[in-house]
Amino acid sequence: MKGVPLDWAYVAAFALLGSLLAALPFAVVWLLAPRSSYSQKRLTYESGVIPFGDAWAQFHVRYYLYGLVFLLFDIEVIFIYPWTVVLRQLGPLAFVEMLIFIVVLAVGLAYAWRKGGLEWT
Amino acid sequence: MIGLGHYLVSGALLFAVGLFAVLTRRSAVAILMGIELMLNAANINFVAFTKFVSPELVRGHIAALVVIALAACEAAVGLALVISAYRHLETVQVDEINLMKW
Amino acid sequence: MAEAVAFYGLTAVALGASLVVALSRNMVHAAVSLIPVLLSVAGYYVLLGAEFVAAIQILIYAGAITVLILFVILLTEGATGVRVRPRNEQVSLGALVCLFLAALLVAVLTRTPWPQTQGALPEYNPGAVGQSFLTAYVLPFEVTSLLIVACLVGAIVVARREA
Amino acid sequence: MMAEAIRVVLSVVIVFTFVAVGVALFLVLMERKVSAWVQARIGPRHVGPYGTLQTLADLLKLLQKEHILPAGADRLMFGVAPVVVAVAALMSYVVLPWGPGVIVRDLGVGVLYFAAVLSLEVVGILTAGWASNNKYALLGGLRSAAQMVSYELPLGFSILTVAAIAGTLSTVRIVEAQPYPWYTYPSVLLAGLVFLVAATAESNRIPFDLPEAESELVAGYFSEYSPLRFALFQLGEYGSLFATSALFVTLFLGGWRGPFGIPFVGPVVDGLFWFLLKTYAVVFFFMWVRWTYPRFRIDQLLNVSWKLLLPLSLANLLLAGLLVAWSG
Repeated sequence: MKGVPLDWAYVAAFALLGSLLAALPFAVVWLLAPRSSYSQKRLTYESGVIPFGDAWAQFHVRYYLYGLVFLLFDIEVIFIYPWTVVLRQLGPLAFVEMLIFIVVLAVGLAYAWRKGGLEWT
Repeated sequence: MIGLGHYLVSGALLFAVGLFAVLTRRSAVAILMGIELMLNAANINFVAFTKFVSPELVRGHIAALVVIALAACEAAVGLALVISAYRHLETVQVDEINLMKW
Repeated sequence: MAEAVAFYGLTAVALGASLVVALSRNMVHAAVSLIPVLLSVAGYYVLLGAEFVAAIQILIYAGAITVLILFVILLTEGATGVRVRPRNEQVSLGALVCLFLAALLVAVLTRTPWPQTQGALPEYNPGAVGQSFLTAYVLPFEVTSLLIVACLVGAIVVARREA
Repeated sequence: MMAEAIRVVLSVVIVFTFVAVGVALFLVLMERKVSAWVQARIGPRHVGPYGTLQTLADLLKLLQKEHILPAGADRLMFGVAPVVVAVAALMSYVVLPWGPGVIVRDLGVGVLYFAAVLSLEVVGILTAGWASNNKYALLGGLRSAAQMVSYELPLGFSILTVAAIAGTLSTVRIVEAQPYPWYTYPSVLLAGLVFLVAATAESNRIPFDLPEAESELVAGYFSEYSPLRFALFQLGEYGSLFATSALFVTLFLGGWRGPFGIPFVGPVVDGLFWFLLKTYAVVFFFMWVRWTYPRFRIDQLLNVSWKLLLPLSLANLLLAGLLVAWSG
């Protein structure tokens, strides 16, 4: 194993061993901490009032609109990251291509702005 | 030694699971998730073919990246439709959204 | 050896988690299980030398699309904890179709003699991808921007509360 | 093979130990000292000399406390979410260049990897908020997610601006491309400013700390989290604060290079010294801001990102591209 897979073996190790190390102290808690559970204790915190209804309520659509605009602008970076690497080699041609790309997207941003997709109402 | 065949089989199995989700799930969001699984399965094949069949021009990588972009667009519009349907019909279960049926 | 271990490990995670996506009764569980699937597919890309695609897979799929899916689940009835029937009445038929398709695909894919070559991937992955996008594949690249704008407009029109 | 495996394990253990001691424990203490300094108080002073062992004592206390699973919570998700947040923060340390040749792994897609891993934290936070079965927590989680995704874009574009000027994604080579002709590009300065603002928001700190605004939402997405899981969130939060500060140093402040070499210690220690010095200075800046400014309202906060920083950083990226494409 070498090259790219080896590089990412480190990443995988960080993910797996990291989770293990992060979970390890739980063993200490399991050994040391007291355990007693009764329904009053497990009540969720609602400023001292007994919780009413379900916490899993529905939320406003504006969260979705921000997520949506984010996702669509996040797609751009697929193309911009490789562009940054070859920009110096390819010169003005690459710049003009990216200019067109971003101007088109700016139209989209302007539309979202005009239509109030970016308003917290 | 892991070869092309391994990746293709794995992709095919993932595709089948995604298809199963699309065919049997009632919730529209879950169906979208099934579609994402299928798109991922296709992407595995693109990238695997790039490595084993024509590596020089990374054509498969380009295809996979465009597919990821399309998947994101699809998810955005699909989920917008789900939200709109939920607002009007108060359900996201596709077999209950049958206004056009009767 | 290490490659085989990595491959089978990733396959186990990908298929296991994708079954949770397809079967779980709880929508949030299904959406969160999508993440291990996507990350293992990124792992495949790494094994296949497609470092850039793997990173994009994590950034866009695992970090953005999943968040949007979770948002929608929380915005609609998935969040209310209402227990609904998760599957329709086509389960057995669907399972049959999928098994058949899987068997067919596996048979076809493993028996076809693919024209394998001994060529090597370009040294630096993002560079090669950038070269292709800006020269040979400039049309898909530019058209994608139009597609994104179209999606943005469409999705905002659909999702916004009508005035 | 064997040597490589040992190196892998060692690097994980070393980085994790550093994150636990040099980042989480130390930064919590530093935060309390800085806040005391800003508010003309003394801060912790009883445990250890000048209170330096205070956070260690806190940690020992947390280890003996009971875990409480809130009623109606989702057991699995509730347990997994804090681990995801902490590990995502930890994973970003793979590409940080501590000194010349001192890096866990110089990935070819370095800064892209950093952005990708950072974006995973959002999922953990959202899940934590949902799994708690608490209204404050869910609202905090949603707000946090909306805020983090909003600021991810300006952050990403300022990283891209630097990458375009350096012509590479590798963090090591970005450091090597500095300082000249680095600062002759006006885009670098602007990108740095955008990065600072976006990084503050990305780590959910005042003036962008709405997700855990105590006066409105108790403690946001970790309202229901008791001892050790709470500690893991703290680890994740301070871990990513340090990592973003270190990335800022890497991208804009010359990384491990210092204004002058330290005699007799060799390049590695010299590099480590300057890198840590600069990074802790940036961390101090974030803390200083936190204890000086009031909090934004959420609409103001999102407007700053979408209507100011995003167009600005896009234009800045194009400016950088123009300069690079024509001047070479």
